[in-house]
Amino acid sequence: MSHHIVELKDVFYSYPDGTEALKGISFRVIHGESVGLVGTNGAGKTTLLLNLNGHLIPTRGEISIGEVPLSKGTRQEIRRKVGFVFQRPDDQLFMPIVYEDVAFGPINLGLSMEKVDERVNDALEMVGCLHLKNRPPHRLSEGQKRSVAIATVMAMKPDILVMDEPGSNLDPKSRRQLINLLKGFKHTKIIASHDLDMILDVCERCIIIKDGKIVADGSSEELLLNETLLEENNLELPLSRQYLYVKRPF
Amino acid sequence: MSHHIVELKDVFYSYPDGTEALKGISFRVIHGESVGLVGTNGAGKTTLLLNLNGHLIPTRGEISIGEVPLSKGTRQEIRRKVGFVFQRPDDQLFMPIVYEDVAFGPINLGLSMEKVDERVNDALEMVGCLHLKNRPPHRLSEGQKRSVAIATVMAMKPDILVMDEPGSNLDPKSRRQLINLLKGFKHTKIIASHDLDMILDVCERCIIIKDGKIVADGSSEELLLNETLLEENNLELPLSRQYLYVKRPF
Amino acid sequence: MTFDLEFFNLGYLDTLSNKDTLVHRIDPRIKIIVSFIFILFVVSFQKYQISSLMPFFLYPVFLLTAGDIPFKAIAKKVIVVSPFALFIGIFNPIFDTNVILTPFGIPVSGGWLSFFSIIIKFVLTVSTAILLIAVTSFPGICEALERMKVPKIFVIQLLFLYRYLFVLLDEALRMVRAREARSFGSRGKEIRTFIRLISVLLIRSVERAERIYRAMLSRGFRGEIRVLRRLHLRYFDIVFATGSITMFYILRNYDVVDLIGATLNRLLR
Amino acid sequence: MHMADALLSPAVGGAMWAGSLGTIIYCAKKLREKMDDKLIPLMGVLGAFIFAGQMINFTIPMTGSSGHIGGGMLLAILLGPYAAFLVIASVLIIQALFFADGGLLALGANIWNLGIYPAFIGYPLIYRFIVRQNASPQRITFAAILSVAVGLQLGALSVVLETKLSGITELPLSTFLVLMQPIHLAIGLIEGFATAGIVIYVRTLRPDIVDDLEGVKSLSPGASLKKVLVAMAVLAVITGGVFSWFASTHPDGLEWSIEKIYGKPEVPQRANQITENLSKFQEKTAILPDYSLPSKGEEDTKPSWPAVDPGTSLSGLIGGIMVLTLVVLFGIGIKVLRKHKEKM
Ligand SMILES: Nc1ncnc2c1ncn2[C@@H]1O[C@H](COP(=O)(O)OP(=O)(O)OP(=O)(O)O)[C@@H](O)[C@H]1O
Ligand SMILES: Nc1ncnc2c1ncn2[C@@H]1O[C@H](COP(=O)(O)OP(=O)(O)OP(=O)(O)O)[C@@H](O)[C@H]1O
Ligand SMILES: [Mg+2]
Ligand SMILES: [Mg+2]
Repeated sequence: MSHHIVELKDVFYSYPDGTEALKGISFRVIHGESVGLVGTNGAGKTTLLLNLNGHLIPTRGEISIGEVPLSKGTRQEIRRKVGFVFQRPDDQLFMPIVYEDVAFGPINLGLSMEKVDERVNDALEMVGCLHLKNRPPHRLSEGQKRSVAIATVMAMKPDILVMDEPGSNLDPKSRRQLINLLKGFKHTKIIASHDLDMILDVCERCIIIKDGKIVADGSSEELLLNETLLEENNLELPLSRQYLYVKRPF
Repeated sequence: MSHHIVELKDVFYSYPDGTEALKGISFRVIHGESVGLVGTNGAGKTTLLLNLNGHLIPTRGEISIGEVPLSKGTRQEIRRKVGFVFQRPDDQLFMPIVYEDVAFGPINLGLSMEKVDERVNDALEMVGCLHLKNRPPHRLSEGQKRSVAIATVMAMKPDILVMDEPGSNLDPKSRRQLINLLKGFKHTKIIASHDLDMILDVCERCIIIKDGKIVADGSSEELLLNETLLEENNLELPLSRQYLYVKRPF
Repeated sequence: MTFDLEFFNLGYLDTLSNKDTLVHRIDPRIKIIVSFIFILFVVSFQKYQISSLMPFFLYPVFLLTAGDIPFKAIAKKVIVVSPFALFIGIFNPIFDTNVILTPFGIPVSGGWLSFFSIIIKFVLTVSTAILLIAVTSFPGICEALERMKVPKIFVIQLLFLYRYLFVLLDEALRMVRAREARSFGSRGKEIRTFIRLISVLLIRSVERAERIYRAMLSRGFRGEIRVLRRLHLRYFDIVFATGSITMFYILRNYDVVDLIGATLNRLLR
Repeated sequence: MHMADALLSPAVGGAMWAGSLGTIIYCAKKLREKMDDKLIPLMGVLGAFIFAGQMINFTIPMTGSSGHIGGGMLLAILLGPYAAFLVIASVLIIQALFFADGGLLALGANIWNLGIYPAFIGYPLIYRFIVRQNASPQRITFAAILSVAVGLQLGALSVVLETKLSGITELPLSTFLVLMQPIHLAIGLIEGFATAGIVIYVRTLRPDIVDDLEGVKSLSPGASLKKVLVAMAVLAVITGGVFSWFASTHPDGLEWSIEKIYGKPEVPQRANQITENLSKFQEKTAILPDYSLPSKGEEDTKPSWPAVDPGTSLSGLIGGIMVLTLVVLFGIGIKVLRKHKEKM
């Protein structure tokens, strides 16, 4: 299905204050691929994701999602295809009741009320939060909020899932659940995270960004276990692989 | 130095809306010990720390810091001894300039201006942020904010350091720096975190909380590597130890 | 999206204000007072006066160039906020059609004169206000206010406002983006949704204030915040102040422009 | 609705500044007397919230355009009059500096127009009066819409009066009013509705917030409030008067200087009698001479006005261009100097 291809050609982005956050990014993600984006604080990950969804428009270069080039005119349409899970679930859940929040997107898609109801129930079921349907989001624990945030996006049946730091602030168990959920999602995924272990678990492919440029693009197993490469980019081995190298065997 | 002992005797705390967050917590931390607090989202870690510093007053039970029992009357005094690093540095850095922020505490301690200046410089030096002295906090990166937040507390020369989730949102390199900083601090430390690897690295002792009660209290190495115990409390092995068990050796 | 831009601009001016140049180093009190007096002088000109206003561009140009501020940034801001003055001013040519001048045989009505006078005053005063903040850090301005006997409570909450401005703008920006990601066109932007978003933001703000208060308490706060005093009047500050005010005075009271013009005129003949 | 410096005369701008500054000092004093310490960070954060809230917009029904909240009344409801007034003033200061909304001189007027009415009229006299005994959603809605609308009407009226008094615009008073008042009525209704919605909604989510703050607010209605209002009115009148007096008693520097240079009197409109009286009153000051006359005098002046010396005006034009060129050169000179210095 060629229409789920994400393609970036030499994308530059400068914030209005002059900060050059992206300096020529090009890559191509085909249908069903899962890609991890890693890099230090300020590398440009969030900026890149915001460009993908048309929240920011590249100052130079081209982005196309499917066969549609991204522009101010097409971004509404593209947002229907791209489901964006933001870094903090609190920003994403702005309605008073979980149900309403999940229904927000489908309603705006213009679906009938029965369809909306079906979508909401399916999405909440998928993340295991159907029982939270009538709760207000600010009474949920961080992990629950995260799951509901994912449901709000799933309810729109996106072709492409884009997530910014999905694992932060989760306790170990919730993090594990998230990983399993992500592994279960079969469409294209692009995930930015500092949690290299999660990337290693969920994404076959990994892109390392530094200072707004791509410095490496390849299989996660290869890149994330390449100590010199990681060192150069101010990263570290995924924790689950550190022990073997750094300390005496247990 | 017995006056740095932290002692909790059967502490209960209920939020005004009736949520019972702490249900009988007792432990004793002696001088120089470093204690990790772990538990799932909503277990009661933050509530416990807020009680330690007198921001919340136990509904039942007793807390004493040094020989002083904590009460509305004594909490001002106790706050001088207990340095509290909050979960979000943005809440902690409230003055417009880093220098002023770090100086805030010492000034309130009633120190002379030279003394204040000395304290500020020492504290910023300690966290490696002296060069940020005249910057406004909103222009710092998350990692830098975190370090400065620690400096604001260090400048008060606390006898006891209490931290709530100090590692969240840091990139791997910044997280490593934080760990080294904490290892360097020789007084009593109490640290709540989901980052079990960090706890394992920094704290000799670990307390597991579940539903407002202590379910385990012992050496970190023992508790955090006890898979059944962790499983029961919705936790997981620290990532750096998982690989050995979960996957084939590399 | 325009609000995104305002937000970025705010950050940009803030960045500029943290530079270190001759003008940035002038005592904020002096800059506030001189700028204020400057504006008083500018608006004191009669409504048909245009040419005598020209020398007053010296002051903003000085702040701009000596403060190393990009011209484009200031020009853009001035243009962005001009509609209201334009709106009021544009009625003058309509209601005041008396021909006052006929330079080179072109009749010019009083309305047009006063319209341009408004526009020039507008450019002068607005650019000075922006330049003031571009060459003075906001905490500097606050300290100046405090030293000028503005009540401390007011100054301190102003500092808090400034500190959390960036934090909350960022939070709101992220909420807006989240809403945009799930609403298409004007759907999802009804007042009903708006009220919910704002309320959530409000609650979070109040909760944040509670956390800040806790942080203050744990650092020994007991109702008294001391603002550090770093300002010292220097020799140059005094020179700058007396120099500029004297210049304004001369420019206001002696029509230098006319003098130059008349002299040139005579020479040309 | 922000006033701009360019539309104000020094006297009006100064009087509004005096009034606003006086109120700031008064409010600060009131707060110092009985204030919860918690209020300090809360005021700052809520000020920032107003900005942040303005980034969130909504579609105005039937028009298709989008609007955002102003927030003055919301602050008054949350913080009470004194703290709210200070926060509104702070928000306007930041707007004047960072967004160049208005300007420094007009800031006084803006604080007055946007701060006084919600804080000291809309909230205590209207909102609280209606909501006090019974905070039902209907009452809150009614009270919020009414108080916001009244506040904005008064604000808009003040803008009109200040501009007219400054005498910069030729716009007849009636036209100006027709332009300003209805549009602000529409804005007021929408803003009032949104404000009510927020208050009601926050009460359902966190009832403690609105009610808690009720205790933090310090307002003793009745006598003290009346005092405030009277004091403010008196203050405004006095400062206006002082300015005018100051303006009328100083010797006239401009005329003296021009006579000296050209050897001829400059101001031709002297011929007109009405103007003459006004001139005496307004024009003569060494510091700020010749500021604009009130519009009433202006209209009568017109016939005699065109007597500006055409030679002078041509010189003015040439001189103006010349001076502008010099200013630009001056700027470029400093720039070059800077660059040069940096290299060294
Ligand atoms: N609103 C903004 N205005 C100006 N510059 C910005 C803005 N947001 C980000 N930047 C800058 O753009 C660069 C990239 O930032 P970005 O947020 O994309 O980094 P990131 O990789 O997501 O970092 P993190 O891991 O901390 O989330 C940084 O240098 C940052 O300072
Ligand atoms: N302000 C509050 N009012 C009522 N209940 C609260 C409040 N804050 C926390 N709680 C409840 O108290 C319990 C303990 O919360 P606490 O914040 O201490 O958990 P935690 O261990 O810090 O969790 P996390 O890992 O998510 O930070 C939870 O059930 C929570 O819902
Ligand atoms: Mg990011
Ligand atoms: Mg917590």
